Amino acid sequence: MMEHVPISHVLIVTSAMFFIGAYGFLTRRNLVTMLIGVELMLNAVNINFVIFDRYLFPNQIEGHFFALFIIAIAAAEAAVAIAIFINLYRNIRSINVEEVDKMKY
Amino acid sequence: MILIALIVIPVLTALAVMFARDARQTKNLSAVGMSVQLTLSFYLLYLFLKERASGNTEPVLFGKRFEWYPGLNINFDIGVDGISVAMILLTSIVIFTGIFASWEVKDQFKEFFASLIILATGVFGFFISLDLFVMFLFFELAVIPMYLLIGIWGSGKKEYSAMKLTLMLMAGSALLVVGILGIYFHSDVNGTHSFNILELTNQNFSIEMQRIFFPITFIGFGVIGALFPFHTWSPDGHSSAPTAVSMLHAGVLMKLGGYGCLKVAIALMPEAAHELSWIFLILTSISVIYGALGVIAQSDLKYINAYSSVSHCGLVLFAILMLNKTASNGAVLQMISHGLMTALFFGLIGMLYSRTHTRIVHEMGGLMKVLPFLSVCYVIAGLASLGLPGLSGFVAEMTIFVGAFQHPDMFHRVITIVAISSIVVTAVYILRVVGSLLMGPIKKEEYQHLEPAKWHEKLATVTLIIAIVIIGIAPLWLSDMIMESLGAILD
Amino acid sequence: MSYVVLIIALPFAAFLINGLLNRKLPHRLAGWLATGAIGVATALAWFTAFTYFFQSTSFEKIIPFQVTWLRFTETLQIDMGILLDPISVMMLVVITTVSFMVFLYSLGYMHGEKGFVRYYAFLSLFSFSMLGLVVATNLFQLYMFWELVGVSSYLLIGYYYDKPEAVAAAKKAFIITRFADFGFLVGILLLSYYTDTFDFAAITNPNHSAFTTMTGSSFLGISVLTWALMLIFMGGAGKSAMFPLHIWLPDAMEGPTPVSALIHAATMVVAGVFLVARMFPVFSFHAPEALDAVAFIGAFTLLFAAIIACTQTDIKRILAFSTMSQIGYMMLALGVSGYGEHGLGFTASMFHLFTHAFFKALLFLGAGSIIHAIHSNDIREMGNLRRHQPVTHIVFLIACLAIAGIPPFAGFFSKDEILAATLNSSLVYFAIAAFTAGLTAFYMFRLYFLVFWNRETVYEHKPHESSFIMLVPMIVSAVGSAVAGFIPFGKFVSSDSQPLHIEMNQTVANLSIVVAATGILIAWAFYKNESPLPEKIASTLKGLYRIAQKKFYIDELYLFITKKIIFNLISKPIAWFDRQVIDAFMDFTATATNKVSAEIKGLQSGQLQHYAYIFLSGVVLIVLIMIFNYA
Amino acid sequence: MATSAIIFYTIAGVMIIFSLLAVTSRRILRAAVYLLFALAGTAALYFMIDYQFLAAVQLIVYAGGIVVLIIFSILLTTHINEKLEKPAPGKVFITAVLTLGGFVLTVYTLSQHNFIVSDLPQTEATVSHIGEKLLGYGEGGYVLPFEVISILLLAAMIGAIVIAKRKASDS
Repeated sequence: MMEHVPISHVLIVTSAMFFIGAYGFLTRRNLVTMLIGVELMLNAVNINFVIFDRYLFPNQIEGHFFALFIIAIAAAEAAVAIAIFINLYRNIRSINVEEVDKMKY
Repeated sequence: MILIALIVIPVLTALAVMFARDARQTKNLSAVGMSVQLTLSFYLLYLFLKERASGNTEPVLFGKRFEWYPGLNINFDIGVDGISVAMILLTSIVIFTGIFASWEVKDQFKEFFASLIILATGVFGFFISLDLFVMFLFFELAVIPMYLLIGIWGSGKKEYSAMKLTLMLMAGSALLVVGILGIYFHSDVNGTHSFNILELTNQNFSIEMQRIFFPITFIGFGVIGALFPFHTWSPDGHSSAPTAVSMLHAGVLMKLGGYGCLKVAIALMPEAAHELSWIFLILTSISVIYGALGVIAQSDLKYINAYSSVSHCGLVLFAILMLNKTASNGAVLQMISHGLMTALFFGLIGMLYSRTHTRIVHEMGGLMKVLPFLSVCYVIAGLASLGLPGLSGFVAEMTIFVGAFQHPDMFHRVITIVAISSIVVTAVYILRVVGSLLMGPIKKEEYQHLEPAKWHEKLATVTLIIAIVIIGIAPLWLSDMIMESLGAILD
Repeated sequence: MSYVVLIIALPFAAFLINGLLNRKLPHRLAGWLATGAIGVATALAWFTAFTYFFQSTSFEKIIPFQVTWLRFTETLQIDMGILLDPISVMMLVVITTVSFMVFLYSLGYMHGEKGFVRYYAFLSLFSFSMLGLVVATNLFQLYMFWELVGVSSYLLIGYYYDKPEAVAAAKKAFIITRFADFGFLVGILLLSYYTDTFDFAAITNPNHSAFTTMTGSSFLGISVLTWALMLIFMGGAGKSAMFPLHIWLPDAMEGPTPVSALIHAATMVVAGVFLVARMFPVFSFHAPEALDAVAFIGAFTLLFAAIIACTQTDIKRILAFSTMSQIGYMMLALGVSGYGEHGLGFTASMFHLFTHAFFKALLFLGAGSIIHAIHSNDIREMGNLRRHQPVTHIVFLIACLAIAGIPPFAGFFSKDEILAATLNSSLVYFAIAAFTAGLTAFYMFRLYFLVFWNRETVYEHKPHESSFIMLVPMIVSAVGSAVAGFIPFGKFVSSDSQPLHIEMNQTVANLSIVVAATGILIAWAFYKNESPLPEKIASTLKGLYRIAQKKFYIDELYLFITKKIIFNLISKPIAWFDRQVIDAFMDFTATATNKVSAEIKGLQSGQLQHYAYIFLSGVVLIVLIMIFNYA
Repeated sequence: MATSAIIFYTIAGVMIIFSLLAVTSRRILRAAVYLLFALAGTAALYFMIDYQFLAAVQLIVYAGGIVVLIIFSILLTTHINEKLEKPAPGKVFITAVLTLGGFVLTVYTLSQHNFIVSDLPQTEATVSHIGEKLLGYGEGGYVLPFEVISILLLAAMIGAIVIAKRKASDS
């Protein structure tokens, strides 16, 4: 169904998405919104795997597995991250990233 | 096989200690483990002497080789000669008594005993390894737990001392790495580089190479042997360390320096040693005199003993640098003798401190009356330290002096006389301490009722004293055993 | 003759038993055990002497026992052995006998002391070491026992360890002798470097080839051999309390009085004399300069100590200075002696050593008996004691007569030989020796009269005669002091082990008797009854008297050197240097590193987003570089 | 322009726009919802290329799981009405330059690279097929990573519970 769309266009879209995620990660100060940025980046990369599989190796389905595993890991990561946020919020009543710098020593 | 057991037993003991249920079990496990170790060391001595008696003249006995990292020709090479056997004996005696001297450690005792035993493992490994790389590995294994032991269980400005000690020893290690790698890359055994000491002994390194790497290696080992001016870690480190750690450190760890200098720096690079020995002779004789005179101005018991260790260990390096068999024999004897008596000193200081809660000499006095057992032991340690015949110190010092004086050079003989003068100073400071600490009237009312020595304290001190006396009265077997191994190194 | 080993082993066994079982042993048992051991040793020693001197015609060196103790090189090794020759056999007899007397005496004197067992342990250790010293087969064995003797002396001087003076005195004695031993050790090393052996058999053989080398090479204009022997003599001088290493001996009197009798009068302090006698052939043949030094030091100390003795008031200190003075005689005699036929001085010295051991031990035992009775050392607090202690009085008088050199007591004969020997050498030495003989008689009888005659003093407790067990050794020693002079010493002990025929020099004998009698008479006049005369003389000689009383301020000089110079000018600066220079440098390295890292630390803001910025910028930069490189 | 292309560009536009909104919106809950849309767009893309299973997973896990988690955490930590403060303009500028630079670089690199698109027929990625491969232990089987991921998830779950759990002393 994608015969008319060149692969590079898809890749440009995903890289746009990736850098938007990066932008979000860098500008936001709320940890949750930073996490949203991270999710966007992950998702962009995920699409890349699938698209490479679709365009370049259509006879194989390895791309599926990468995507699946990444989704699983993303889920795990989100769960742990959010657990940390909640704990952090409970301790310092804030999830502002700039206030979380105690670990530098 | 017995050599492997010598490393495995402490490791197992340390592991077992980590799983101990309570303080009692911890101590019992450590004591049992180290008793086995002690027995094993004596068995090793027996096997060694038997082997030698049966006419085996191999330079190294019980050798074993396990390939470890063939890419760089690193092997787990082990084996012992007379010197290592003697040092292993010393180590097992000191760690055995160290366990009993720290019988009353209260905080985090499991970790304490485990670190202590791991430290000893490093020392044992160091003495049996024949591969420079493995040797260095064990060396580090011995140095690192020291940081924790002083930093956590120490007293006084312990963080400062622990940091200082570790950093200075690490700086020495850094030099050592350079030295060892220098030796490695200049070696050529059947087309490959080698770390094996036996193989390296037959290498004829060029004099240019030796001139660079001899001083580096010597100073690298010299730092832990308290070579002037790299000795200041010793007084601070010893004074802050807990009792058993001081014992082990001054008793055994400082000896790694002398052992390394003898077996690596001098054995592998003899030409440069001959050429450059005068510089280090001056430094070491400064150590000897400086340490001894420095003691007089000190008033803290541990500082006193630490400076005296600087002086005595200076004598070890001094003797090694004389580059003849008699003096080197004396050096090894001195390592053993000083190891035993300084362990005894530190043990006793710890025991006194736990009762009087001070280490300042002039705050105490007349302890002979209230603590007769410990005081008599202290006097014996003192007499050993000032070289009384019949105790080990005399044997060691005299062998050094006679050996050093055999040197045909005028310079060497004059500097020997300078070193000999330290025996007078030693007598001065030992008697000062004995006089004001143990004799005279009792200074404080509360000292009238101090707790007499407990069984574990008695066990620790008596073991050390017996060792000191045996060496002092019948030194021939030990001296011959060492001498015969020195032939392979110095000829 | 291997039973000789027992002579040495028995006291050692006593030391071990008493030392190890210290508190578990009842006092009586411990005391009698040690005394019994030394008693058997004494019997054996006399038996040995008897067989050695009377059953063999020539006095060869015998080595009945020897083991290797430590090997330095293939040739250089320390043996532990027993060497019997005339002087060592003679010393065996002296040491065991005096020891036995003192052991016996101490049973009474030390009765009820808290550290009774310890006392006997140390005393046995001392006897063991001293015996080991005199039978040493080589120089190094001698040195080892020499050190052991020093330590047992230290332990015994410091016996009353809760008395600060005793502790200080013990320390002083040990350190000064240690300093002397430093010289001794260097001397041994120097000698062994050339001869490649420690063995007396080789070292004392004047024909040893090494000596030619040693006399040939010189250092600062003095031959190496002379240096070596002077250094060895330095050790001897330290132990024998020769000027200027004498200052420990008077202080050593802080120890229990029987200890002073044994160690600091009869045996240990003559070790230096023994040492020189041992090495005598070398001294005599190859280093006459060193022998001159011995004579000079001996003569100087002889006079010096006698002068001080006249001014002291502590009974034991007077005896201590007298000991120094008498050892000076022995050294002087050795110093002026020749070898072989001219070896009168050697024999005289040994003879004096022998007789001196008896009468000086007796003097100390007597002093002990007095001190025991009145609990004071100060002769100004004594007087008229002959009423209270008749036996002590008699034996003390005998000892005084012996030391003053009145015939037929022992001291007369030996001192007379010494005077004769000095006359052969130099008139100055003779004059000193003779003058001091008078001085000796004077100060001894000053002591005697002040203690036993003079005014009646009021005592807190009525003084009583000592117990039987203390009197027996005193009486035995008194008999010894009275008759020992009749032994024909030259027949047995001489520099070359050949019998030496000695004829009494009538003039010298007469002179010495006159001088001694004069001394006694002056003392009688001054001190028999209370008299203002001594005070008057003291005040006319004001400065001189004061200086002598203060022992010529030698102590203060030492104190100045050690306290002011060594402590303040060397040790303290070293401690300072260590802290402020070496340590500061190390600390500086550490702080510098710390500072730098603290500065760099700013980069580590802890802000997550800063890290992300840097990371992303880094990635972009690297990709840019890669693109431009590959383009 | 083919229909498929039109659909793709529409989806792409949606994804980009909602992504942008998700990172710029000052209302945090909205940001989460925009994220949901962006993720849903991704799912649509997967549908479009006939990867139904993946699309389903994307929807269930991402949209259903993660976004819901995020929304929960927002509810737990933030007030709904609270508006996030504006990021500093300087920061925005720098970040924009940096990310734009990165984007341009990526696009440049993409344009330099010639992708060889394969003509081979597409394999059916049916659920059963995927399932067999996922649990297969033969050639090309993924059972080991599968197990590893399972353990990871378990660990994450336990970790999350331990971290988020109130300490006994807190309550």
